Amino acid sequence: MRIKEHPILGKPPEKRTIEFTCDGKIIIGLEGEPIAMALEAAGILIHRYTKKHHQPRGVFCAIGRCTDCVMVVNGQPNVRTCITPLEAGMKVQTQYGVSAKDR
Amino acid sequence: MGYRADVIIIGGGIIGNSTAYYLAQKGCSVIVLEKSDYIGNGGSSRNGGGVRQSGRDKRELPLAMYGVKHLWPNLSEELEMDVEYYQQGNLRLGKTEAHIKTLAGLTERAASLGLDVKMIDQAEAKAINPYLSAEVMGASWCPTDGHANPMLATLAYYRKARELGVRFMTGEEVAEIKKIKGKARQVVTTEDVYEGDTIILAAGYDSRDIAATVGIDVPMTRALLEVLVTEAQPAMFYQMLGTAAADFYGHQSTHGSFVFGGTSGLEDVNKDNGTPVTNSITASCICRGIMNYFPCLSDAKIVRTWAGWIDVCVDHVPVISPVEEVPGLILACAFSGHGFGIAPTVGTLLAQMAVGEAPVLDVSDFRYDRFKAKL
Amino acid sequence: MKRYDLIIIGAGPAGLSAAIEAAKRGVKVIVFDENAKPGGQLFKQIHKFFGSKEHKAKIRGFKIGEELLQEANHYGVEVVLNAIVAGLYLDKEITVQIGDEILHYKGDAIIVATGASENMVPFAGWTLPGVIGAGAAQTMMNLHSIKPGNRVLMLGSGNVGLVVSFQLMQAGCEVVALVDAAPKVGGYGVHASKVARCGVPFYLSHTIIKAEGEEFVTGVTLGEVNSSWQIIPGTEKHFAVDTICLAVGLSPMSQLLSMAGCQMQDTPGGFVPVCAESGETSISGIFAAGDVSGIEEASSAMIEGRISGLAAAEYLGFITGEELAGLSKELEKALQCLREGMFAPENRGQTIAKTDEGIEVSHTLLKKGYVDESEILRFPGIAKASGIHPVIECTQNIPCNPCQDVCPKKCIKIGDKMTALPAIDPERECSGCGLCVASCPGQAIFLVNEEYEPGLASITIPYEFLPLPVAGDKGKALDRKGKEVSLAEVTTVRTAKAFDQTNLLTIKVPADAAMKVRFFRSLEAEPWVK
Amino acid sequence: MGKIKDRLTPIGEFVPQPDDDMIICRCEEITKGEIRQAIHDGMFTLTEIRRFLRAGMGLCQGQTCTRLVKGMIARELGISPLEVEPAAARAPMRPIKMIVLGNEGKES
Repeated sequence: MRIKEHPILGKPPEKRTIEFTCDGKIIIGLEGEPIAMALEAAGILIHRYTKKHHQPRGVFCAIGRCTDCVMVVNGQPNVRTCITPLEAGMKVQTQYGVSAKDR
Repeated sequence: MGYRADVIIIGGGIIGNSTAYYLAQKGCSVIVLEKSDYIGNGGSSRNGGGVRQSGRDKRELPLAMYGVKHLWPNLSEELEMDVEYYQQGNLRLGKTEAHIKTLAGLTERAASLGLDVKMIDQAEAKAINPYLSAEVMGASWCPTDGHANPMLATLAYYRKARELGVRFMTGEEVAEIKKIKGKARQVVTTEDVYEGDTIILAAGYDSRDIAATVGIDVPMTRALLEVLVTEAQPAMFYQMLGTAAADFYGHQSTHGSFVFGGTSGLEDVNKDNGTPVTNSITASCICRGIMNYFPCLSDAKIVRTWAGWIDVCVDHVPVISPVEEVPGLILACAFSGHGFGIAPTVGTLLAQMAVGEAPVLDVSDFRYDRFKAKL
Repeated sequence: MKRYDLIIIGAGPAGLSAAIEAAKRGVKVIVFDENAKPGGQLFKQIHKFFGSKEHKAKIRGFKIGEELLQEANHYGVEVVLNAIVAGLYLDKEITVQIGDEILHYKGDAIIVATGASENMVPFAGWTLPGVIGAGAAQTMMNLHSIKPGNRVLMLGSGNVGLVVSFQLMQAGCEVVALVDAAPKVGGYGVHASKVARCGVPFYLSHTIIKAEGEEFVTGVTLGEVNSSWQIIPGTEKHFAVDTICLAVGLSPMSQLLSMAGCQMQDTPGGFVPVCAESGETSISGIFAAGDVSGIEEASSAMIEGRISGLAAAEYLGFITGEELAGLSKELEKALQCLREGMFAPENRGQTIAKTDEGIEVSHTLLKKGYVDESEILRFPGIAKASGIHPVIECTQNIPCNPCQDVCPKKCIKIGDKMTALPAIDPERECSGCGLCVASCPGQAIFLVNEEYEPGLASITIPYEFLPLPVAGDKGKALDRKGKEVSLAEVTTVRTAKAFDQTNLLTIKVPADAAMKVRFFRSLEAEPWVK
Repeated sequence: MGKIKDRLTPIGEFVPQPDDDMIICRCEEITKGEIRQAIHDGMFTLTEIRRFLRAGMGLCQGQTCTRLVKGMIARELGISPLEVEPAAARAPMRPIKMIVLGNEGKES
């Protein structure tokens, strides 16, 4: 859900749209925005399932502190998606425990 | 107001806690005095968790072997808490001919003392631990070594001892030990006086100042050592690791995180601000050391570092000794960073000494008055 | 080892202000910030700030951020972004992660201005995706143009909870309720009122029992709490929401100071360094400024930053002790002004029954977020007058006075004491220019003309939503709690550079509704209204 | 009441509460009940709770739960949260990859 125009901030600055994948699905995001924001815009709220209780987690603090939003990005687990800038072609995967499912 | 017990233990580290537990089992009343606000504040909960026999001084080896044989395997069950003990061997790694030579020497000595330890080549080491870098030429291998979680082991002893009625006093700083009629009897803290038939001094480096109050000196200093903890990784291996060059030591924990200790080489001259705070270069140095042996961990993130002082004896072997000049006082200090693995054994021995039983192992090598001038 | 005169950690309002003051005096300054953008929280703060001119009152937070950055650039401050200070060691040494390496820097002085982090409160289901911090909501909507959700419940009635609720509505979200376990609204009444008049119900003495949903939030159950914070059985209320926003306070992020060995103290407001007035900690040459030394507003953080920047300049020998004393005197006075009034730090947690003027505080305001019509008349900002005149619904002593400064006709009087309630001078005639309406950071000023047309009154309200109505639009006139009073027609919509995005909407309503109507909703005014 | 020094000080029996299964430490998934039980097992400080349960020792290093655990300890022991020690602050302030942390010492 992107804000197209804001009463105070006006229109968001133009950014290049790029493609990346989340669990294999192609998603369009804006270059340089945090990965989590691109996922949020695409309606993807679940970033990982926890190790012990397999509970879903998503964005919580959005500033890189709480580490709840971590996912497997380009094969690396525990990447804080709320502060990691999106790049074209990134491979983002839901994290199960400490790794992606296909591990 | 004054407290009394059969045994007063000064120091709430793993030595104090294990001793308290074994004493309580024997039906003794025990009070443990801990200066900090926490149980296990010192090196007890800040160490690499090695439960090693290999690489030990020959005087320590019997203690280590006794513990591995008789105590560690059942400890979780006995204390009703998982202390995360893994007995999956110890790899001491070498990358150069010189390393291999050092390791071979150590191995030969230990083997001659009856320890099951041998040298293995690169292929054998790789078979045991496939994550090793190609640079590793060989290793010494002691299959009965292992590691445990020092924080949990310390607290497991504490929890059980407390259940058995041991009185733990935290935030209780000992000012002096007082002789009464020629015998160590009172422990005076900044707030109270405690009386016991036996006083066990197991307060790490602070033991030196406390022992001095009854005119005893243990030649030791302290060094600040640093440990790194990684984020949880998928389960990879459970051997204890070390290197001939002492670059680092460590293991993977039940949680999945790796715990690595190491040095920058400057530890002897480290300064601090009164809290065990690390310097700015050690963590980086340890990382480089680890990555030389385990390049696959390069992307693992360090979430936390911590440092602890260890009490280093002049000959790097502990003092575990009754003090005849001060009857009733038993010293248990100067563990020189080797205390954790032998803590169950030492606790057993101290408990036996405190109640006047013959200790199950000979402790005469650990006497407080063994230190002599070199010429 | 790279060495600077002064290293500042954190490029928020405190850190940047400190950098500017020090750099102005010739100090070689470097500022590190872990974020990709400087300005700290300022760029998430799109509302106008309280205070007076010297506190940059009536300027929006993000614009203050831009100004600070420009100034810092101008004075040659080096700002390094995406730079994570990993540790603060002995001898004022820091390690910084920049890119894929760790760099060591030493400063002859260090200012730690790392700000605060949000507190959280646990309840059943609080780990579900959709439960977020209020800061997260601000980051999403104001930095990244992402709506955090469609239907949001806000927990926390402090200024953060109130301001973010308003921002959520500005971003096009529906705020279904504002909840606080405390029995009274924690933040400024004016912030509460602007949320309440949009129709957001306030549930004080309520808390979240559980967040519902399997994979993400689909609803929330509230319950009323008694004086010992226990849920009263049978008071459960259910709301269908997709987002739960937590705004339950902030804690200083003082870890670096504690790691460095600064003397610290644990206080109800968090773990803070023991500081002198200059911000100097127990370690000579290490200073703390802004929220890290105790949670306050960004306005205070900027002044604290400036003081510590000057103190560091003095410590480093760039200015003399006398110069420092002279320069910080004014700043300390300005800081003191912000710490006065009903929300002064020493009044935290207390219930104040009367204003400084001896007027009984509005009870509805504290319970429901708006001043009831029956209470409003006792405040000095309300005066009957013929023709167009301002109605100032500012009923608490807060440090703010732009309305007094901005009125060209001098109709509004606050006096020298910034926290006094604004009063209408009946002797002066209002020209209806609307500057006061647009300049009020609390959006608490309205222009009313009871004699607009026979039987009709006109009301001018501040309006910061999209789409902006146009003259002739018809809609609903809402009262202070967002309830429909009558139909209304927009007569004029004024926008001006001086108004800074606060549009002035003039509507006409039945004359007897003049003292009731405070908001307008055209049928398509807010996107959530179908 | 201030800090508790004598670890045999009675703090009452552990009484289960309906919300004991609520997560407190989000990273390590430690529940309220586990923490309360640990306190009754003698873990009277934040440090001991961390070591005993790993609460606050996960990826975020206690950014969210430290305050909550402190409050719980205070409640169970009947003391002020200000009497419960603050969490130790240790580098690094944010997780850092080993390869990055090892890449230092170069003058650039």
